[in-house]
Parts: sequence; C-alpha cells; structure tokens
Amino acid sequence: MLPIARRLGVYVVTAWVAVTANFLLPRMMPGNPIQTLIGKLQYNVTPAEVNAIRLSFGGSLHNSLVHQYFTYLDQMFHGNLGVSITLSTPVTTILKGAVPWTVGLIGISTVLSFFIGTFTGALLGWTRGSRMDSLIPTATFFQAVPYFFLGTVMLLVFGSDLHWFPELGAYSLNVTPSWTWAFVSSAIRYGELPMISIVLSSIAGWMLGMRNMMITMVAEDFVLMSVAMGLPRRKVIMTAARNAILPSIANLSLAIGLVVSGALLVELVFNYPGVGNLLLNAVENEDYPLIQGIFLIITLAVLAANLIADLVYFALDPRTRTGATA
Amino acid sequence: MSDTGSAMSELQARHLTRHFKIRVPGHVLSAKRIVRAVDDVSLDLRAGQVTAVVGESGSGKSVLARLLARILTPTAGELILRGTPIAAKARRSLAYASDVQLVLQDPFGSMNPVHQIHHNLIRPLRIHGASKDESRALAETALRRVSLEPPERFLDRFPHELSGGQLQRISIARALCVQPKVLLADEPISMLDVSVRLGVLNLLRGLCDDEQLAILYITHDIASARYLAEEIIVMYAGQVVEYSRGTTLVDAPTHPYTQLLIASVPDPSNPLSMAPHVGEQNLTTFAEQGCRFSPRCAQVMDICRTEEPPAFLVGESHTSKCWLYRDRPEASVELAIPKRRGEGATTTK
Amino acid sequence: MSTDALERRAAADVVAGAASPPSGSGMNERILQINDFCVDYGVDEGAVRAVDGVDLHLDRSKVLGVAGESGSGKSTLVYGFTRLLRAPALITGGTAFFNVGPASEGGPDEFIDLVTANEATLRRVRWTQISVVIQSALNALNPVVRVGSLFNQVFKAHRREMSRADRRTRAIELLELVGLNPDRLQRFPHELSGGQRQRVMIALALALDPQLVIMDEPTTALDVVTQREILGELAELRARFGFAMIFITHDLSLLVELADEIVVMYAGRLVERAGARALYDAPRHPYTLGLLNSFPPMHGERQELTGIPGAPPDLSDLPSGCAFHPRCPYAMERCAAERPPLAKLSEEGRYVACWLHVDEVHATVPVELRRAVPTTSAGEGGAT
Amino acid sequence: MKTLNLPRSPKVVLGLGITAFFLLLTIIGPYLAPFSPDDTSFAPNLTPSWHHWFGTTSLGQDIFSQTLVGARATIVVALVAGLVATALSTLVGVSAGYLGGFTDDGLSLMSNVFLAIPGLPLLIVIDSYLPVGSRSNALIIGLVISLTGWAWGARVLRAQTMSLRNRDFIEASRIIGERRWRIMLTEVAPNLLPVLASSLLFTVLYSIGAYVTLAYIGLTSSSVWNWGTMLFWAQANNAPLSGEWYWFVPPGVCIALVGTGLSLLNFGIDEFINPRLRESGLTARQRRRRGLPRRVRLGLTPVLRPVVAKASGPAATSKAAS
Repeated sequence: MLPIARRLGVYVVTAWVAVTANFLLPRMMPGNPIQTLIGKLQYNVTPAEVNAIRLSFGGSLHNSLVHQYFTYLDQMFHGNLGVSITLSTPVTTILKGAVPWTVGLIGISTVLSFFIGTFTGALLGWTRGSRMDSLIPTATFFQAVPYFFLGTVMLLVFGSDLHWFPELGAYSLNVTPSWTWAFVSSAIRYGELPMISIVLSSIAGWMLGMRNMMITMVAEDFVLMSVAMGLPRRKVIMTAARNAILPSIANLSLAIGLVVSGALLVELVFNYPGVGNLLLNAVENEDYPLIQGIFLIITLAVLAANLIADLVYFALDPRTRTGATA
Repeated sequence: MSDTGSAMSELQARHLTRHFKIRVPGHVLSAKRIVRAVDDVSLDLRAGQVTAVVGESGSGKSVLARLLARILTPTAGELILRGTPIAAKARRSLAYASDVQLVLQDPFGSMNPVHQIHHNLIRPLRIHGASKDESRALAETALRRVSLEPPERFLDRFPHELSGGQLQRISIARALCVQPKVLLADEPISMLDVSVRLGVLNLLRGLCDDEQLAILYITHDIASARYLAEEIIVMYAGQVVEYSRGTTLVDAPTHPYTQLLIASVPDPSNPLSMAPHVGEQNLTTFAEQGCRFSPRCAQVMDICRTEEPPAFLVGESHTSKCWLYRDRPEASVELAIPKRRGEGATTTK
Repeated sequence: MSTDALERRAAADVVAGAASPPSGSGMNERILQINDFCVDYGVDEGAVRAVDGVDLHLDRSKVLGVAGESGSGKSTLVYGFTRLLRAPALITGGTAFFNVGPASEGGPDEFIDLVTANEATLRRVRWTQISVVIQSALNALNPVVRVGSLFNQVFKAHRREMSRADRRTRAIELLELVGLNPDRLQRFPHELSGGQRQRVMIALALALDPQLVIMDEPTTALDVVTQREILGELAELRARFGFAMIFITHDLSLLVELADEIVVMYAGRLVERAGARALYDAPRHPYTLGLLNSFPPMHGERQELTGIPGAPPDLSDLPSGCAFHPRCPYAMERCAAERPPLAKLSEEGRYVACWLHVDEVHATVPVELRRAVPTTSAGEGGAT
Repeated sequence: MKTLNLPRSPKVVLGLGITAFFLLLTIIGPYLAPFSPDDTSFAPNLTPSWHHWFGTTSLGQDIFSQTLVGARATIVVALVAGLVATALSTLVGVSAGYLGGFTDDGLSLMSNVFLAIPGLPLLIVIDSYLPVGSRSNALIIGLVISLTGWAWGARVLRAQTMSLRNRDFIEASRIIGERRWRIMLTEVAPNLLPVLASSLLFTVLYSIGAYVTLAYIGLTSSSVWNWGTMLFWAQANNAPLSGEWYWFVPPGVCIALVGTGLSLLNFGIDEFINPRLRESGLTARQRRRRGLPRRVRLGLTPVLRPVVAKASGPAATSKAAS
C-alpha cells in the first residue's frame, strides 16, 4: 500500500473515531443524559428545546444503541448536527457563520507562522554560533507562554494602552458584513492583533525545530558536497534547507492540532466571532449539541489540514513515492 | 566422499532454504515477489576445522549464518546437531544457544553502549547457569582466551572506550563464554582496521586448533578465506556455486563466478585494464530461471538460461554448479546428496 | 614515479614551512604542493593533532595514493587542504599551493595557496579544478534531487554560458563515460544501486574537466567485482583525460595497482613515501611492511602471517617519539625518545620516517625492510 | 549503568534551576503564602505594594498568596498527567516498536488517531461531560489530560524502539539466549532513557498548558486555586481591559517560566540524543582569545597560525623535534 493511502486510511478512521466519540460520550454519562442536560439548564425548557436535545442524541433513547447510532450517522451525513440549546438554531447554521472567521484567522496566522518560523529557523541553523543565537532563549520563552495569555498582554499593551490596534471583535461596528472594501479592510485591521499574537506564540516551535534540523543537515555529506562543487552560498543553504524542511512538514500533523487548540482561545480574548469563541460560550452554557458540532468541525478541519501537509510532504520527498520498503 | 576427514561433524545443514517475500518497487497493491535468500544449501561443520563461505552482499551468506544459529527459521531443510536432527519449527533451546554461537560483523554495534563490558560477558554465563560468583572469574578466563590481558583492565570499560579490534575480540569472548562447539563468524574482520584483522583471524585459527571448535567463517574476502579455511564454499544468489576442500577452489577455480571473484581481488600482479565488465549483482540480475548467474556469465550457453545446473564433481572434493562440467559426474557428496526438494520439511514434525 | 621536477624540489620538501609557491622552469608540471600541513581538532588542552607536518606534492596526470588506517589522518589531510573540514577542525600551519594555470596566455603558471585563499577564490577553484568524490555516495548525493539536477547545479554554477540543451547533452555524455544509461538522469539517488551511485559521483567529478580529482575511499562500500570494474574504468578515464588523482584508501594492495606514488600515513604523519611498485616490493617503514603483510596472498603456500600487534593509537594520547614504536618489532631505545623526521633515502624518490634508515647505516636495517619481499618467500611461520 | 550525562551548557543549568525552583514552590508554596487565597478582607484593586507584593484582586484577595498556593495544583496535575501519559506512551510505543506485526499496526493506528484529533477541543468535550464534582479532583483531571497527550511520545518511542530492535547488540542478546522481556528491560530500555525523559518533559509541558487552559475557560472547579483559575477570574472581571495587569501577569509569567525551564532542559536532552546539536568543541572564549571567527563557515576551514611561526622560520613550526 502506498504511504499516502495509509495516511488517508488513518484520517478516515480518525474521523470515524471523532464522530463515534461524539455519539458515545453523552451516553456514557451516568443517568439519563437528556434529563441531566435539562437539569443543567437553568431556565425553563420548552418542548422544542427538549426535542432538539433528543434529536442531538439520535432520536429516542428508548431505541437500541445501534439504532441510535445509525440515526445519528444518518443525520450527520445530511448536515444535521442538531439544534443549539441556547440559540435554538440549527448547529450547522451557527457554524456557517463562525467557520469563515476562524479559518481566516487561524489559517492565515498558521501559514504565516510556519513560513516565518521555518525561514528564521533555517537562518539560525545555518549561522549557528552567530549573535542571532540569542533569539533562542527568547523564542523558548514565547513558546512556553499560553496563547491566550500572550493575547491578553498584547491586547492590554497595544490595544487599550497604546491604541495601536482596535480592541475587540472582528470588524468595526460601523460597517456591515459584505464584500466591500470598507468591510474587508476593517476585518483585516481587527484581525491584525490576534494574528500577531498567534504567530508570536506558535512561531518558536517551527523555528527551533527547523534550526535543529538545519544543524543536523549541515553535518550531512551532501551539503558538504554542494560546497565542494563550488555552488554559490545561496544554493548551498537552499540544499540544506530543502532537506531540513521535510521533518518539519512531517511533523505538521502533530503541530497543527496544537496550534489550532491554542489559537481557539485567542478568539475568546479578542471576542472574535469564530469557532473558538463559540465553543467556549457553548461550554459555558453547557450547550452540548453545539459543543459536539464544533468539536466535529474542528476535527475535520484539522484532518483536512493534515492531509494537505501530507500531500506536500509526499510531493517534496521522492523517497516516499516508490512505496518500496525493502 | 573420500575426504570427509576424521573430524566429527558438529553441525550439519541439509537442503537449508529460506525465502523472503519482498514488495516489488513501483507496484501499488502488494505485488510480492519471493526471494530465495538461501536456496538448498548443505554443509558440514566439523570439529577443529574452519569452513569459509565466500560471497558478495546479497549472496545470502548472512542469512545462512542466522539460519544456522537458528535466530531465523528456515523455510525448508534441516539442521543436525551432532547427529541429532533439530525440528525446524521448534523453539531455539538454550542448549542449542550454548552449542552454536554467532559473532556479528560490527563490533561497535554489537555491544550495548549503556553497559560495561562485564555485562556483555556475565549475562551469557548467567543465562547458561553459572552462579554470580563464578561468572566474573569465567568472564576473565574468556577474555584471556581472546588474548585481552589483563582482563580486569577491560571488564569495567564501556564499549566506546575500546578499539574495534578489542571489541571484536570481546564479541568472540562473549560467544565463547558458554562453551560452544560451533562458532559462526559473520564477516568478523570486515569492519576492523587493516592492521588488526590478521590478529582476529589468527585468534579464530587458534581456537579451532587448540579447542577443536567447528568454525564457519563468512566473508566477502576470498583471500582471507584461503588463508584461514579447510573448506571453502562460494555462494551466489543464495546457492552454493562452488565448493572445495583445501584451497583448490582459489588456485584453480572452475565456476565462472568464482573466476570473476578471484579476478576482481586487488592484486599488483593483475593489471587493472583487465577488469571484467559484467554488471552488478542485485535482485534484478538474478535469473529467475536456469542458472542464477547466467545474466552476468561470460561463458553462458543456451541450457544455462533454461535449466538450473546441478553440482558436478570437478575434482576430488571439489564441486561446481555449472553446465560447463556436465560431462563430469554429478556430485553425490555432502554438498550435493540427491535432491529431496519438497521433502525438506519431513523431519520437522 | 618521480619526475625531474620532483627531484629538484626534493630538498625543499624536507624543509619545513616552505612558504613560497613552487617556482622554476619545470614547475608547470607541478599542480599541488603541500608543505608542513597541520590540522588540529579543537584548541588548547583539548586539541588533538590529526595531521602533523605533512609535505606532499603532485604532478600533472599522476596518481598519488594515500594509505592509512582509520584515524591516520588521511581524510583529514585532503579535506583539510581543500578547506572542507568542519568545526572543530582548524588548520594550524602549512601551505597548500595549487596550480591554477597561467594568468595570461603563455605566461608562467600561477599558484594559489588554498590555505589562505578566500571564499570567492576557493569557489572558483572548486570543481572546475579540484573535485572530490566523497566516500559514501549514498550520503553524498542529495536524496531529494534527481541525478540530472545535480549536473545542472554544477553547470549553472560554473558554466553560465551553457544552454539547457548543452547541459543535458554534456550530462548524458558524462553518464555514458562511466557506463551508465542516460535514463539515469531522471532517477533519484535511492533508486540506484551502490555501484551506480558511485559512478554518478565519478561522472559528476569529471563534469568540468578538473586538474585534480580527489577520491576518498570511493569503492570501500562496494562489492569486490563492482570495485574492480569501477577502478578499471577510472584508470581508463585518467589515461584519456589526464587528470591527476589523489586516491585515499586503507587497502594498500589496491593502491599498488592504481597509483604512481604512495604515501603511507600513521597517526597524522607521513611515515613513508615511495613509488608504488618500489613501496610494494621493498617497503622501508616497519608499518608499511606490516600493512603489506596484513593482506593474505592469493597465491603460493599458505603461511601464518602476523599482521601488526596492538591497536592503532589514540590521537589524544600518542606514544612518545615515533608513534608506531609500541607496535614496532624493530623498535630501538631512540624510537621512544625522539620522533624520526621524514628523511630522503639515497634511493630515488624514497622517503621514510624511521630511525632504522635515517643515517642510512644499512647494518641496522632488518633484511625484510631492505630487500624486495617476494610474495612467495618462505617465512618462518608454518603452513596452517 | 551509565547515568544520563547531560551536557553542562548554560541553557541546561538555567533550565534545571528554574525547574527546581518551581518544584520547591509546589511543595512549600502554600506554607509561604502570607494570606489565604480566598481571604477577601483586603481593599480591592490594590497595585503591588510592600503588603501585597502582587496587589489585590477586585474582590480584595491577595494575588501573591494566590500565585504561591496555585503553584501546587498546577504542577501536581501536570506531573500526574505527564507521568501517566509517559507510562501510556511507553507501553504503547515500546510494544508496538518491539513486537511489530499486527500489534504494531493496531497500536500505531491508535496513536495516529489520537495525534490527529486536536487535543484541546477533545479535552473540552470530555471535560464538559464530567460531573462538576470530579472537576476539582486533580487526579481525574490529570488522567483526562494524559489521555489526550500520550500519542506523540508513543510515536517517538516506537520509532526509537524500532531502530534499536535492529541493532546488532539486540541480536547479540538474542544469540546468547536472553529472554525477550529481559532484552526489553535491560538492553532496550536504558537506551530509551533520553527519549523517555524528553517525552516526559514534553507531556508535562503540554499538561500545564492544557490544565491552565481548562481552568481559564472555567472547566475545572473554580474553588481549587491554580494559575489557570487566577487567569479565569482576571478575565471574568475584565482585568486586561481595566489595566489591572498585576492580576493576570504573575500567573502567566509563572506558567511561561515553568515552560521555559522545561524547554531548556529539553534542549540538553536533544543535544544528548543528537550529538550534532552540541557545540562544536570551541567555546566562545577560546574562539575570541585565538582570534577565530565567531562561527565557522562551511567550506572555509579556519586557519590558526602558531603564534611564533612567522618570525623564526621553519625551525619554529611543529616539525619533529630531532
């Protein structure tokens, strides 16, 4: 089996596990989950809401577990993730409003952070021993700071104190969401600070990983060979970096999950209308159908990102293509 | 066979065969191919005698050593340890481990870097029943047997503090600890410095002469085989292509492959311009049908491409698996007793 | 073997620290002259001297063999004067003059000192004039780059004027030269066999028609049959293109066939230098004799050989005097006290660093070290 | 057995120092706290002063005391989670790597699945279903965190075990007749120690982050003081926007410091595992004193002339003293 097919298999299984976990978790709770849920809600529940909860559990609890499971799967495949308890809106509709913001914010900052971090890391590895090495302890510190804490500090310093950036939200209240320049520029303006804080928190991981790989690669014979061949310095660095980046990409699947996890909280800090904020609000309100829907969508998004990373990896490393493991 | 020697057979292999399934590169859905890594090999290891197996990488010589040590299970064939057949699929017993020991190629790799030398020597002793107190003394004795004196100087060292030659001697000492009757040495000198190689070869010679060990010496260096061995076996693509007692095989090679091998040995009396052009040995150049050497053979005939040759008797105690000698009698001696292919597993319950 | 020029320079060779480039009318034949070359690993107390005061020279189209065991400094020497050694290696002395050809048409050859050359100069010399075949071709070929791109890289860096088609034509030509099918250009290194990879390395090394090709154990990892084939091809290629070669190996018997002149290294120093055949027939240094006797012969009676007792020395803790003396069967008192210099013998082109020979008082020299050693001489060891 | 001899670089020493300091704080922190963290008897929103080193919250609690008391819960949960996760990853990784075959396929699939599911959302989902009572239980929270944090270590350990399994010394142990469990224990395991240590540090680091995050979003009991709950209250009372930096900065900096300490330690282990990452043998001081460049460029081996060589000619160089 080709490695790429193998990876695909892993992702399919992962998606299935996530879906199944979503199904099983509430049912593993002691007692009647629906009653527990309703008990947790601190206001009077309308029959419609009870129905919504029931639906999110795959129909009636009196049916067999297997029957419930298939009902659940069937609904999911038809895009029905249940109805939010607090908002009384289909979860899918809510997600449609939030997902673009998150994909934009986290997607762009992850890509930025990866490229800037990898580039700096390659440079650090190549010029090892130079003054630039003093970046390492700083980077290590930033790596250890929780995303949301860094976001908070930046919001305080650059938002409320210096007023360099707008403070909360995703766009100015003076514009309405539409594809106009006024709106887009406002969205960019409001996205800058959260983006910078995500990039700053996540960049050290890429940077240090790339630095280590670069140092390892510079010790390889083929890099020495490219020096012996009299290639220009730029080409020599490229040779080393081209090979050093492969493990970085191979590790993307681990890293993307971590970065997304951390970045979701930044939305809370900046009151950004994305999935992360939604999730935390849902948790606060114990809106279980919404929590499950969000978990599912995040997992699928991360899996998709992993798949892209894998495809890039397979494209960049010819050794994976032959499928030969002799 | 007239010249089996008076020495007693410690370990015999009969029609030993091992196949591996490998995935063929480029095929998406498990197109597997069977590689006959060791194919119908028979040999006798006798007390006080060195048998050399010569072959290039991919000839199956290392697999053969592991089959004989029984850390690999044969696909077919049997092993006979001092007259007693061993069931092929049976678990390797501790008794077998103490009778047949294997020394590996890489002296640096075959010592655990986190343990001192004494761990490497005392563990086998403890496994094979020595008490804690006596094993340290026995370990020192073992070091003396491989001329590492004084032994105390080595016991508490870590592997990285010693040279390759010393480590290989310790490897041999580790094998000797359990008092084996058969010592299998898989390229024991190929990773050593040139100047210490002979020391290790002479050590093996001494063990063979003084302690009547049966030694299998595996090598790619035919000159060292000639130096050390009483019997030489040349392997190609998992098969024995030529066998002789004494050095006949080197002095008057009959098989085209052996001739090629000998012509390739660096030799100041043999100008480089005579270098043969035959292409490389690898899985793709092994013939599936007929003689496995035929694609590279300079003297290839039609029959070579279709039929696999048996071993012919080309001299006294000298066989050659080549159609060039089809006028000679088929060898019915140790290495080519009549074929029983397919029955190989009968003795294995 | 030695040329006239070599003889003329002989006196200078034994003088340490000759800091001027070779000169004189015959010097156009000289392409490399190394004097008193030293390499250390680390500095101060932790320093280990890996190459110590080596003098070498090489003439056009000649093959110099460098023999020695691991840790003898043979690789450090060549990667040292080509300035390819990595930290913590430091060049701690000496010069390495390399002939870059006449500056103007018909003028005298110009020499540059590789040791003091700056990066730009080195880059100009690298591969156009000196190419290196690194020991393991698997590690030396970039695993994610097709063979064809490697050739492209070389041409683009040094032959800007070549068109895409020219580059391809030349690459195919080079592959055919080493007996490889042109379709190998499309392959990645891991798709080639060991021998094919080594051939690609050789083809790459010859791509720009260099003056000097350095071969660092190019065939050590290969099977004996493949090794033979490649060495045969190398000999042909050298005869055809006339590049000079430095060939490093631990296999002395292989060098005897291939090289014009051989130097033997031990513990970072040259212990013997001689014409290849002369060295084989009549080694002068006890270590050389020991090495030659470490290869069991393919012909003649089987007799017991002893090799060399002991183990190669630890560079950070070298024996006093001659580093070989603890292993030397001919060691004298003086050997432990003083280090013998590499001294010229009365025989043509022969140098040895051994007190047995230094005064040419032949009476002290054991007979094995003076007379030709026939491969079949009856030794004292009985047949086994 | 050889001890894990970490390179003594300044980075590692600093990392050890920081880690040791916070471990000490875990043990004695609550005793050092001048006030009870719940004591609301002080004036609210005091800026840092001699009495209240870190100031007070808007509820009038002493932030310094909260920080000291909070260290224990934070680090204990992280340690529990780290240890359990490392034990899990060792179990899965080593058996997958050593046994191979179907065992390997199954276990690898399992760890790959856990690697691919984003940890925090999973954690939030699991945690949100926990009964409120168990959210204050450090052990349960630690176990849940370890459930999402073991997979990375398992993958690394599996790869390492597989490379060890094929090493000659393992084969040598089989040849002398060593039993399989004993090979795993005495031959494989000691060689895994550095990887194991690195994996432990990584999971502790991850666990601190996960625990603090859970607390920050209010998914652990707010009655247990840890650095995350401090941040939760600060956020809930809008401290960042009202300029009360002294409320949320101390716990945040503590988290970052612990993390930095662990990462620095990990550098040391990385250098132990991969010798190429170690300094090249020349210290900065040596380089400066001998006039060598700060860094050695590839393909430009530096030249270091003996100090006296030029003046006195050939004899002064390092030729044989004869």
